[in-house]
Amino acid sequence: MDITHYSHDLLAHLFQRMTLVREFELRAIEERRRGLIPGFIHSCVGQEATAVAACAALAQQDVITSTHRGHGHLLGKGGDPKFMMAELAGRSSGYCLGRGGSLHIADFDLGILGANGIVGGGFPIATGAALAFQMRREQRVALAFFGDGAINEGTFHESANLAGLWKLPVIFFCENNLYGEGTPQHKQAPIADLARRADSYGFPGVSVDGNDPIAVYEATQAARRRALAGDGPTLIEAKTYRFRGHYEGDPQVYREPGEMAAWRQRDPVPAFRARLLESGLFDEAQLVEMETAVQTELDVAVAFAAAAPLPVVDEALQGIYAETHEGLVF
Amino acid sequence: MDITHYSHDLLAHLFQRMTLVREFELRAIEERRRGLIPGFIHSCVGQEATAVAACAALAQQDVITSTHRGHGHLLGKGGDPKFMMAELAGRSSGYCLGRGGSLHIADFDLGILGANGIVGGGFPIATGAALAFQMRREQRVALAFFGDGAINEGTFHESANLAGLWKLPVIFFCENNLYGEGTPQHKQAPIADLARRADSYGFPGVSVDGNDPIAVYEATQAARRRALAGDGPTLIEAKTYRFRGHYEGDPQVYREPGEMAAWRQRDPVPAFRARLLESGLFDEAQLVEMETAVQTELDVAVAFAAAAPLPVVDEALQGIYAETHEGLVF
Amino acid sequence: MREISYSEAIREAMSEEMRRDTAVFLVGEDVAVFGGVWGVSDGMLAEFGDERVRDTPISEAAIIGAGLGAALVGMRPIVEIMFGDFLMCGGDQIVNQAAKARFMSGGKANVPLTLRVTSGAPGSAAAQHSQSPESWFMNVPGIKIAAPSTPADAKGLLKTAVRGADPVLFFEHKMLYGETGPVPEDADFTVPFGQANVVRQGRDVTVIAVSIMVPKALAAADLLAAEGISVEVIDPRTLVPLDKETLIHSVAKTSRVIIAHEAHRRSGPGAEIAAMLAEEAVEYLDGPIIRVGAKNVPLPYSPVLENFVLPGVDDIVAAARLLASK
Amino acid sequence: MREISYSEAIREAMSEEMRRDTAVFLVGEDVAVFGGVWGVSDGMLAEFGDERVRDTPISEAAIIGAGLGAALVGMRPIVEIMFGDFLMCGGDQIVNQAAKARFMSGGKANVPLTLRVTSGAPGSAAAQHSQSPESWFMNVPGIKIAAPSTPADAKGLLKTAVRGADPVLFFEHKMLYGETGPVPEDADFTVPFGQANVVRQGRDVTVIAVSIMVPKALAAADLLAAEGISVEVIDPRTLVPLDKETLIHSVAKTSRVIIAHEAHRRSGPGAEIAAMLAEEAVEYLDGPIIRVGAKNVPLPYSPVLENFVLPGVDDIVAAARLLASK
Ligand SMILES: Cc1ncc(C[n+]2csc(CCOP(=O)(O)OP(=O)(O)O)c2C)c(N)n1
Ligand SMILES: Cc1ncc(C[n+]2csc(CCOP(=O)(O)OP(=O)(O)O)c2C)c(N)n1
Ligand SMILES: [Mg+2]
Ligand SMILES: [Mg+2]
Repeated sequence: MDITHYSHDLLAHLFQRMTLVREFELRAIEERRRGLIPGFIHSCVGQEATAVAACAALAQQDVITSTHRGHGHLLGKGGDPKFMMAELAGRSSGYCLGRGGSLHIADFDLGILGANGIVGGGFPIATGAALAFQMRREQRVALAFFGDGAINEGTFHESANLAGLWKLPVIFFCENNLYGEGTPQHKQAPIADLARRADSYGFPGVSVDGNDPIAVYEATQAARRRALAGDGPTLIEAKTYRFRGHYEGDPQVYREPGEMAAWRQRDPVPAFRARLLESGLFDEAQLVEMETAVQTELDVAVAFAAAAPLPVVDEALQGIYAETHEGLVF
Repeated sequence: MDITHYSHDLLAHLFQRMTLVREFELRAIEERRRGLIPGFIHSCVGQEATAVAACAALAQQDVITSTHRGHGHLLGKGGDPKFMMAELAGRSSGYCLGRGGSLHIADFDLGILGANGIVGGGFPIATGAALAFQMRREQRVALAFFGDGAINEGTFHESANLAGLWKLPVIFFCENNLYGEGTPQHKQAPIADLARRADSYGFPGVSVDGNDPIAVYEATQAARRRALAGDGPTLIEAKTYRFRGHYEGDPQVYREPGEMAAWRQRDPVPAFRARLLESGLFDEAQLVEMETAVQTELDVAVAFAAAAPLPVVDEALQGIYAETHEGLVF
Repeated sequence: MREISYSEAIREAMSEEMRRDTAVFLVGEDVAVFGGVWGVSDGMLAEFGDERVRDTPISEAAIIGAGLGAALVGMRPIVEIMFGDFLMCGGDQIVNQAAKARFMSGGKANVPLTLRVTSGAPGSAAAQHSQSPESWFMNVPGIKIAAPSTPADAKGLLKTAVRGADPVLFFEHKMLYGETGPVPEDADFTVPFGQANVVRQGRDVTVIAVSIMVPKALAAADLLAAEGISVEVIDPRTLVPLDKETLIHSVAKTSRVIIAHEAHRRSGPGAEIAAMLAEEAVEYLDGPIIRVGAKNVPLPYSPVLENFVLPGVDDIVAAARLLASK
Repeated sequence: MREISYSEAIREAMSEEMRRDTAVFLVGEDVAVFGGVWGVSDGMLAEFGDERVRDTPISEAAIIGAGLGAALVGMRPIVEIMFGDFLMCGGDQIVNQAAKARFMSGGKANVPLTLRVTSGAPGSAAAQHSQSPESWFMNVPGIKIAAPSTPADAKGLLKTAVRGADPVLFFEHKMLYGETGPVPEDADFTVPFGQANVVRQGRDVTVIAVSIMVPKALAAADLLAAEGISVEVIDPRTLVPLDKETLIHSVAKTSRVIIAHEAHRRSGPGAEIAAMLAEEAVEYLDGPIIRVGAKNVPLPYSPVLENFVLPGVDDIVAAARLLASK
């Protein structure tokens, strides 16, 4: 696709956010190694195009449900790296006041209904949000991110059926990175093109190159238009690859030889950078400026997280119920 | 299909068992009205061809999982009306010693792994039985009966995926009777031909006329051959109709006008009877003889049930665990 | 006060809340055209239309989770689960999603989600259609659990659930649907969570009774009164939160406690109540805490067996006699 | 005796049983190539091949139910559920299918199905990966529940589970996997269900400790001994069946009881144990039954909060001091 058709702003946004996601992940990994971050990290290095471009095709008022591998989704939807980093560090200034950590970051103002530690946990939630939008005649869609592993959970089937039946404004966005933990996709499902599964629910399924942000953007935009027109859901399968372990520390015994190297050739961040340069729409100085700004933003984020207060123990007993009662939490 | 290709024995078996199922249901309804049977009955009147012909295509060593509407499946797989009727009457001589009732009849010797009160509950069980057969290199298949409503449960998806992936010798047999309780099929799923869903799991799906026992038999036999050849599952969708309420007592407010009358024209039992006569393979006297024998068998079954002892209360505390321990059941 | 049935009281609560707030809607298997297999939502489709009274496919996880998703963006869904026995088909959406959404998000998520769930044995419905699953989710922080025993409580507690912002498991006993009782007509009548009801005052034995065991405890109290044993009957009404104070207060007075529920004895709601009393009221106790509940076996089909397994008035009477004789 | 880890003991039990009986096989998410995310089945693929050590799609209901189906036709599946938190994704297959199959069929079904499930907080894994769900299924008749605290018990109880014919939920605490201890090499060494282990004898206070709380109770007992408080530590080992006799016997001796588990306090396994004691051993009690457990809030991510919510040695010590001071 000829990228000169796209606005400068959009392209800059995609590049800036993809860079931010990549660098956020590398920083988080580093800060985990250094002890700032106590919990597990499932990094999305390699999957920046899917996360950022899918969100770029959404409007502010749209909502997403995310996964255990959610940092890209959150940043794509406008998440602030400061509050994310603080959350990963378990601080009171984090998105969830340190209660949720990486697996549970949510920001309802940004339409982020939550990362999720349960594979397949987000399908019904996105479907329900879309139902609310439809009932209230709002011009909003819900997008559920999920992986090639998650599509085999029963919740996918039940939710896709419900959404197809009621023509809900929902987009099922599958990041097919060829693995679910250590198990390759072909050992999880008997078909390779997961987009085929949409047919069971009477709505379209498309497979796109998940390392091409423009392809992802186009597909998501089309799905959004369809949803808003009242035509119902779309299943988008974006083929991509994760460059790091399932979690940081994963020995990755399961990779096919040569596979990683081949995908490295198609690393979405440098590939998109090269394309921007080639197009003549951006010059090296502009890109470097954006990259530098990202680094600065992340310096700030890490400093913010490190300086942020740790929660005090009583906070553990708060925010469980809207209306509380004696004896409920002890 | 020209039925003269089929053996006399097979045709007689189909007619005899279809008649038995029909008459068993009518007797059970009658005996419930008269107070012999305490629990609910979900009758399969109208669905005799699916139940009987699918089972006729199986071998003795094959297994089935059944549903809440299971009397036909059980009789089809060789269930004895005496023990069934006694079970419905809650007697100690019933299949489950009166502990299970209609919803839970099982006979492991006959390969009946159980009716099921949970819609979709049987999918994983049939899949697991098929896994065992595959691992042990046995020439056996597992067949899961289910309805058009059940196909929307997550367990269908998870089980079909697993079975397709591992090429398990399982047959997913959908009795599409156009309703799940009071909700029509088109309000439960956005597609009418449920057989399409097999494509998601890389195995074939076929739709057949569920009121034609020969069509059902052929499709099931083909699926069984496929399974035994190691080629994996088949989804069979048999279109049929139930002539009575979801349960006895259901006011059936939800039926489309004229629908019942149209399906009555295609009542599987008289239709097959007529076909047998037309074919010249059976004469009226032979059929009447079989019908009379069925009535006699049911007279015996009802008498057996009525005369069978009620359980004694201590039996409620038995048969819960293989190895029991003090205090486990009190 | 006019008398209506438990089932009518629930329908009234739903209808009033739906009239009052367009965010409230009802969704579940066969709730619309069929009016609910228990008839609870009969007629609501006609009044509210098929957008707000919605029949669904048979997909419990999607239905519960869709309720949650809608709640997270400002709706107030009422989800009906036809039989409590089916809760585990969508269990994860309750345990890991609805119950935890607020806490995990740092207190930001609002979860005004009401799950109306039937419980109890309707008679020869066997092991998968007769359970009383009130305690299955009591170990999971973040969800509230109500189990009304009268039409008035059913109406008042349901309104509290629907108006609140926490996920609620609202258990309706199938054999109570037809029971009638006085119910206020005031559209703002609510019953707060966490307030037990002292249904009958007594001196000698406290019976803490859940759901259908409340009328059974009252029947037992009548019989026992004739023997000179004075029984106090308390209905906790909500199990989470639990009104410890009222329970402890009663035990301080009577020194003898029976906890009665239809759920199986082992790890039923009575386990928590008994443990709480053994921790916080042990000094008042003058004898064992007796739990009356279903025996720890799956519910049998045959009425002979089922009656033996289920707890009854006689079990409460026997337990009270035993306590009083000590 | 040679010492091996809890994790090795489990692997040894599985491997020995698989060598002994071709009906035994292991199935679960990432159990084969990955060796289990907890490394428990590391190396088993190489020995047994990919038919008997099977990686699966992420489909908990199908995996559990397939285990059941295979068991019903004579296999002895061991199903691994990576995190106990995910049990509710396949909850119905446990509650309504596996647990009830034998009873509903009139005692005819054999259900030799072992579900190996991890429990407990591994540290900053947050609310959906840290739960201790031992009590979630205790109300459901038909299933047995084990929760070993030592390598030897892990091996012996797992073998009992695999050789038995009842469905078993076998809870393995993540933070115990690395703990070592003596384990018999005898391939026929088993530990029976329903037999508690008196881990340490004492006079003043009984601590009934579940799973990881056993080592914590022992640590507390050491500290308390220095203060002159003699603590008896009992590990029930199986929660269903529960060895009431040993527990009651101890309480008769000490008159003071603490029940410690990592599960949330409300309706955790301790609720049932306390209720049982309040019913069957109340006459021996000389003070409240104190439950030590996680507070009733979802497990927080931040270590500060998590440590506050989880029960520790200090909580047992404080409870014992309180009891001893009365
Ligand atoms: C219900 C459930 N089952 C299993 C897991 C463990 N688990 C976490 S991530 C993961 C793999 C998910 O694969 P996929 O959906 O492809 O996402 P990816 O990790 O590749 O982004 C698994 C099995 C879980 N968190 N939840
Ligand atoms: C998990 C679960 N959800 C709901 C029900 C209630 N229920 C029983 S039968 C039924 C309809 C099933 O429809 P279908 O699968 O088409 O079978 P049919 O009754 O038409 O034979 C429903 C909703 C149930 N038993 N189990
Ligand atoms: Mg993946
Ligand atoms: Mg149907």
